[in-house]
Amino acid sequence: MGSLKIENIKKSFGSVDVLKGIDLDVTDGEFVVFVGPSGCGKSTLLRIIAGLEDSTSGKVLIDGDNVGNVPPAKRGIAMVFQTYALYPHLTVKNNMSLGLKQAGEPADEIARRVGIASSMLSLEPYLERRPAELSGGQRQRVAIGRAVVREPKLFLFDEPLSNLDAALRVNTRLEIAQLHRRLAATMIYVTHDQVEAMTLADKIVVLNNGQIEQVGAPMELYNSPANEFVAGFIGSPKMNFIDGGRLGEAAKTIGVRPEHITVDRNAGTWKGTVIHAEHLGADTNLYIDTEKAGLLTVRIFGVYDAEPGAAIYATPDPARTYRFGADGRVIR
Amino acid sequence: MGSLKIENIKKSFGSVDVLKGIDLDVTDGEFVVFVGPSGCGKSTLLRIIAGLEDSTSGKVLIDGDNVGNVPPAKRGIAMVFQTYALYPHLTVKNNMSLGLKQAGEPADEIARRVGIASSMLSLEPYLERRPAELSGGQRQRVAIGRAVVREPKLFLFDEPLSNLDAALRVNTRLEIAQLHRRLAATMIYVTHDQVEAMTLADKIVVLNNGQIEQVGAPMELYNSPANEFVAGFIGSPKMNFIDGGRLGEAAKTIGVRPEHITVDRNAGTWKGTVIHAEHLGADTNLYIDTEKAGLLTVRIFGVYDAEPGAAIYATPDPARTYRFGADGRVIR
Amino acid sequence: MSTATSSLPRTIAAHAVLLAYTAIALFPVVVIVVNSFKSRNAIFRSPLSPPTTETFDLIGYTTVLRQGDFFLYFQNSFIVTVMSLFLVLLFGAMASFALSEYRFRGNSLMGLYLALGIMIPIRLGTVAILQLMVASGLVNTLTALILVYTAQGLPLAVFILSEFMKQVSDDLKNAGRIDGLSEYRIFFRLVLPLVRPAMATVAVFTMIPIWNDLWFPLILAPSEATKTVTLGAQLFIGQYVTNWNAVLAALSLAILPVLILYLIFSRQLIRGITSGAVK
Amino acid sequence: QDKTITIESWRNDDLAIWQEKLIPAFEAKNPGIKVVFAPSAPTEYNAALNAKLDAGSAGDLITCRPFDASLELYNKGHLANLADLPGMENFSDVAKSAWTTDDGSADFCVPMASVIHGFIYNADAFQQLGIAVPATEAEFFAALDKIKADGTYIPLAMGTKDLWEAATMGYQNIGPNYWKGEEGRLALIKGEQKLTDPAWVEPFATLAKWKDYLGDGFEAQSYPDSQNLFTLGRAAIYPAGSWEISVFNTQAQFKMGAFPPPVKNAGDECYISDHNDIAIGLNPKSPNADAAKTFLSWVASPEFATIYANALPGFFSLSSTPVKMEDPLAQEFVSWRDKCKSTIRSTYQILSRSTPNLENETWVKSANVINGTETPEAAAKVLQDGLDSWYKPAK
Amino acid sequence: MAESTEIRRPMRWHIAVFLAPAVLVYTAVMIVPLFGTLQLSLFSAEGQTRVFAGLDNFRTLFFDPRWAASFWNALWNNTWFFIIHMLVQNPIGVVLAALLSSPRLHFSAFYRTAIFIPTILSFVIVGFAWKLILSPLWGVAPNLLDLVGLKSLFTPWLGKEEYALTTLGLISVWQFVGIPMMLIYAALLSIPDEVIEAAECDGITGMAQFWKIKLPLILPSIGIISILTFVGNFNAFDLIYSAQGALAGPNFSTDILGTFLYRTFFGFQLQIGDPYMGSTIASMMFFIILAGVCLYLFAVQTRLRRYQF
Ligand SMILES: Nc1ncnc2c1ncn2[C@@H]1O[C@H](COP(=O)(O)OP(=O)(O)OP(=O)(O)O)[C@@H](O)[C@H]1O
Ligand SMILES: Nc1ncnc2c1ncn2[C@@H]1O[C@H](COP(=O)(O)OP(=O)(O)OP(=O)(O)O)[C@@H](O)[C@H]1O
Ligand SMILES: [Mg+2]
Ligand SMILES: [Mg+2]
Repeated sequence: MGSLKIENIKKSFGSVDVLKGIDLDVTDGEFVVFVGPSGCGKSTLLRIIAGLEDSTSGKVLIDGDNVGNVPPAKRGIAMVFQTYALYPHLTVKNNMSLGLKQAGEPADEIARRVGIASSMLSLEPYLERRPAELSGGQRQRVAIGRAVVREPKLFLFDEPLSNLDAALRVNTRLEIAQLHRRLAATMIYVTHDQVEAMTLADKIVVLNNGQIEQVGAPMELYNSPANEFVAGFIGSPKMNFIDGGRLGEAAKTIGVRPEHITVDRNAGTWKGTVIHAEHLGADTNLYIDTEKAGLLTVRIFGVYDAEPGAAIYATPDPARTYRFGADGRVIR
Repeated sequence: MGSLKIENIKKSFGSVDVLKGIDLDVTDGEFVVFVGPSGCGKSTLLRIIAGLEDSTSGKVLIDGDNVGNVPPAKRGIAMVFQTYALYPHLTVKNNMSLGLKQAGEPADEIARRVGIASSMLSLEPYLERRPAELSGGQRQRVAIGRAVVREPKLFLFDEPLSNLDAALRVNTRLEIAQLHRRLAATMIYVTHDQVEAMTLADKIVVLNNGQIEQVGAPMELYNSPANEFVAGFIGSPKMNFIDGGRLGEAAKTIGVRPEHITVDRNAGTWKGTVIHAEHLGADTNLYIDTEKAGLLTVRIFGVYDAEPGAAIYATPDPARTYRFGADGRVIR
Repeated sequence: MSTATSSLPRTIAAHAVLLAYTAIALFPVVVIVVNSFKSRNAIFRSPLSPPTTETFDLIGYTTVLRQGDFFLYFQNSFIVTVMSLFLVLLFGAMASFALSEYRFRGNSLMGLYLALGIMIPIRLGTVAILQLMVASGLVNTLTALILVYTAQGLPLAVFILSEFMKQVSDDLKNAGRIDGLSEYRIFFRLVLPLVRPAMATVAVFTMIPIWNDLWFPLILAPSEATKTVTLGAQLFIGQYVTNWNAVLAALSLAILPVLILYLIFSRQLIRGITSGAVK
Repeated sequence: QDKTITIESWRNDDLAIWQEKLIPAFEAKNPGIKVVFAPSAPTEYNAALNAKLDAGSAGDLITCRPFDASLELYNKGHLANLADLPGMENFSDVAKSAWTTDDGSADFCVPMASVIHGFIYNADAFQQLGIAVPATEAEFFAALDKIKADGTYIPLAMGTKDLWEAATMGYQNIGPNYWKGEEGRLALIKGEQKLTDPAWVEPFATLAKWKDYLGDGFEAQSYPDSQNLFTLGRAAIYPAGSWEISVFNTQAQFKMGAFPPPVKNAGDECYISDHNDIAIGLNPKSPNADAAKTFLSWVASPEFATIYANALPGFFSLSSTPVKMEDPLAQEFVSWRDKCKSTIRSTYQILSRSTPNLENETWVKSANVINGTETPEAAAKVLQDGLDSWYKPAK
Repeated sequence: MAESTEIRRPMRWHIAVFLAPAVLVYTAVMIVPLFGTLQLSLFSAEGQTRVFAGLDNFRTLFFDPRWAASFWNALWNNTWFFIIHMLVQNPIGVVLAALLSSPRLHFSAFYRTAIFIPTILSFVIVGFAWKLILSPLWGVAPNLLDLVGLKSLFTPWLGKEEYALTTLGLISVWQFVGIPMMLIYAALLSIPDEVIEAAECDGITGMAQFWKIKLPLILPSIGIISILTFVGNFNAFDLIYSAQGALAGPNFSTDILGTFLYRTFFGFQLQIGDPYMGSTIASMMFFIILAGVCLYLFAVQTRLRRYQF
């Protein structure tokens, strides 16, 4: 109930190949997060799973059945659209309850579920408003609410929290995780937020340019990225890539994450000057121009005061450096 | 050229008071970031500044002139809409160049600016597409592009990067910062992203429920929040709030940021058990249930392995704890 | 949108243009209404002057009310118009939804087929239609009129509505599909409310020729019990003399119900229902 | 049980007369028969009637237009042969001529009335300007000149906008004096005369002279305009059909008189257009044929003739029995029957059976001639050519 | 988004359900009777019987000089009638709709209703009112012109061959301007406010906003009103009939296909209706309109871009 298998899905819009052969297995109850650069095909893949878009070739199997000819309504899914796609003429409450009414749920059950969803999303004050009278974040929450009240076996979320503030985002994230546990539903979740991806996912799928770069558990991707792309994509600020030749290494590229570099004013591996310091409060990002390794980003916990122009030494954690070959693959 | 003064702006939609008297001074060339919970009135304020919405009362002055009756087109602004509001019938290129053409810019100047903007936003491959053929993030970038090509004195950005992936977001953020320097333009920027707020802003305005809670430089807000709301809103994961009475303190509430608590398996101020550990890669969030202080979030740099249920001691940095009175104000 | 977006000179210019055109539009109507309150001599002696105590004359209205059962005629017209309108809108919207939403073999041919009706004046089919009604025993019933007007109104309705239905966001309909709505529900609950302005427009366009039609009431339902207002008013148009007082009075009265219907429908033309649906 | 018979008619104008006078008179004598008079607007009548007859939903009694329109209905079987109807003997052959087959074998409508053309004048105006009633063309134009010179009145109330006014009140009104009534008309049918002959062109030439005496902008003056112009007292002479009498009686507030079309020279034989106009026939599909026939016999009776002619002064009975009329103007018109020779409109019988339709063409051409956009000769030639294109008189 | 997604499913009964009521009523009450009539164009009468005549009727229509002259005259007049509507009615309608749709315009409902009222009127009233106004006798038009010192411009327009058709065209424009106005107004309403707001910020205001933003977005509706105008005009009849009579005077100068057809089909005065030639003309009208509609449906409509909001 809720397992999903995707076999060699391809999709072109005219001459543009958007998906170039995607294979994926999602077991029942799994939480899968899709990440990837803007325009890599995440939404398209979601829409194909939902049955809103025909794939050019390939199969989608839900619970082992090829759903090629099953209309979206019969696939047992709920979806949060990136564009929200709220019903503009219905109130927030009706936006959420329309699907349930259609399914013939009893009125009190509808009221109960809408109540839960709207309190989970802090939407209570707005239940009688129409979408046009809501703020961006409120609309997004309605879109989420409309999906969650249905309690299906398969959820498709397309960047559901992008317009929410940090506090709400953390809350909603937790609620979604809880929902996942409670319903034991399978969830496919697209996000650009590293924290969401890392905290929610059982499995992260990194997409790039219509192809899957790597699939794995969050820390697996962080710790052992398969290639330069994944290494750079997971983690923010992104990994420093240093020309291998410059460091006298055999590998084409050497990668070190900003958090795996330590700095010292007096001694260290690479000497450089501070270019810019970004103070984020809890941590500080230092941009350092080193003689040997070029421009580096270093992430420091806490507040670190550094004047631009000051001399500084940066030392990478040797246990945490990655080596990439000419083809971008990691060399172990 | 580009200074902005807002005097006691109020706005109601029917019986709903959305803005309850906003006063703000923005000097020429400043970069001001608006943050606040979803639905607090950020977009509304932006729209009032742009002249798209009438305020119920109050004045907006641009360069010292009351612009109450000046149409948006004459206010010398550019705006990125939260909903993008692209022209559906125009290609990406024409979406960006229409305003310039209207202003009578010479063709080569238009081409130059569109070229710069589209390379800055990695939009080159899509210049001839229409909005309907773009992904969510691509649309958002077009919306940014349309604003930046105009090079006005006052930019209004409404969550411009919310749908971009981390890498692109960092890039675009840097480009916007550069643009700000190059044009010496005033920028008003709404975001939910703490990193953006902290790195871009000269001044952050924290809005809540239609009112300004605090205005200040980023680190000022981080280090000396005026009240509980600001303290909780700035920083993620948010500050731990502990009932003062429980700790035997005079203050109503005691606040400690997750990054200002250290943990140790053997000794420390508060004893507790690990409830859940979130591994984000570069850091780890620990959720600890302490006997004395209740549920705490602790942020640890790097990877920290902790089994749920394990006993642990948490120690707050006494120099970094905040005391709040019954009215929520900070007690110094 | 804000007041600042409407500049004063432009607003004045807009009002000037609209007022000027309103004057042009209303002048002949005023002439008619004013004259319907005047005696025949006064109408032709000075058609422009308002009725004075001397020329004020309700003869037109009294003639109308005396001759024939005009209240019944009004009721008939009203029933026929509203029922036909309802059917045209319902069937027309359903057909246009099918044409604009689904791609199926013969889609555009079906579109063309449904448009054929606007290319030939339906009056040419009178004899066959009348035979059909005689055969089915519908002569001198309002049903006959309703059927004919429904058929007559459909092509235009389909033509206009399918264009507007193409504008309804696919994401929205898809959201409905994912919500488990059947195609019928999507049509009734989502699409219909969103094309309300177009429905109102079609309603108005459809209603006018029905209300004003003289031919089919004359042919299909001329009996006293089924007469419509327009047909009733024809009574005053004679071979050599036309009782202009009565014609003007009857037709001035006949404007009112259509005007009311128009006002009802035009309430559907309200800005901004659709915005905010999608990002 | 009562039988209800329905009359189809184009005479909206007569509704009151039927409801108030004719039907009660009939029903009083024939209990058990109810009559409904169901007129439609004259412009729609032919088309609507044909459709209803074709589909079988028409009324029991059909009001008959003269000549071919009804003949066509008879040929299609939509009118019954009434030759044997009791009462038909009350009509002369001339009276029945408009509703008889070409070979005279069948009569399919009971004649009701004819109309006579002439001129109605504002007697007050004539008196005021000292004008005597004209008898010759010269006098007629002299009178017109005098009225025009005076300027108080528009000399002639006629417009060309509605076309038929020009043809019917103009050409057919004054024409018989030129083509000598029936003589010319029959010669035309036989092919012995042509429309391009002087007798047929001259009336056009005379009409062309009317132009100067018409009101300003007569090109856009419609028939009701003309009526109003005259009855409001703004015009002196009105080229009329006798049907105007009843209207003018109620509308005009001055004394009126009438004179027949002036002759060319004093003492010439005069001709008037005394045109069979309206009759009534039986729908053979009528389920109440007996009741309908009873009614038709009554229509053929002198009783009907008297009521009808008096209720509608200007519609003159076609019955052989003389009818006594009250209206002085109507008496004046009908008195011309004794002085002058009667004829019917030249274009009605046979000559308008096909396309181009001579009657309709005559409307257009008469208007053109008066408007001055076409010469009388050219107009006549077009008419004759049109006729030649389909009409081959049996020589 | 611009194109509807195709979702293939085994048997989509709902399509049939959606189409059935309309197709049934329309076919039974409209198409069958109409085509029953149109096929008469292939027959002619011989005495009281109907005989198959092939294309003879069309031959008559085109090669008999009288029929051909009438036909071409009507066709040309009709074309001119259509041109007037395209050049006057539709632009005015669009301008009015554009003005009315500007947000915050006061009294816009009043204007909209007032301007639409003529469209509600029956032809009888319209004919009467304008004949009265333009009448040289009763002085409305001359007096009005006199007020502005232009009395010398007055002529009996409806009675002059050279002006009558144009005058009627303008009367028809007056009557029907409400239709393009309403349609365009409805189309303008569906443009999201935000797009317009973006244009305001971009400095695209007033006329430029109309040309560059609104017009492209309502182009499909403009297409619709053009084709509706075409269809409506080539089917027009009532106004001419009620103002000028079936003979479309003066001298057939206002004769359009509709009046020509009615006169022929139903007959007029002494002219007896000729269903055979009548349906021949109707067939020609049908072909002309069909050609126009096909051109629109298959060449124009498919090329117009539609945007979903
Ligand atoms: N037309 C309206 N009618 C009633 N309330 C409205 C209307 N438009 C906005 N609001 C309310 O005004 C408040 C402020 O809206 P605004 O869009 O400014 O929020 P915001 O701060 O931009 O939020 P977000 O971060 O979610 O975009 C919201 O609570 C919203 O519900
Ligand atoms: N109708 C279309 N025609 C052509 N190209 C299209 C069309 N729709 C989408 N694309 C392209 O397909 C690619 C994938 O789009 P998709 O919406 O799946 O991206 P995404 O991964 O969701 O991106 P984002 O994170 O920005 O939302 C994009 O490059 C987009 O430009
Ligand atoms: Mg996407
Ligand atoms: Mg907002």
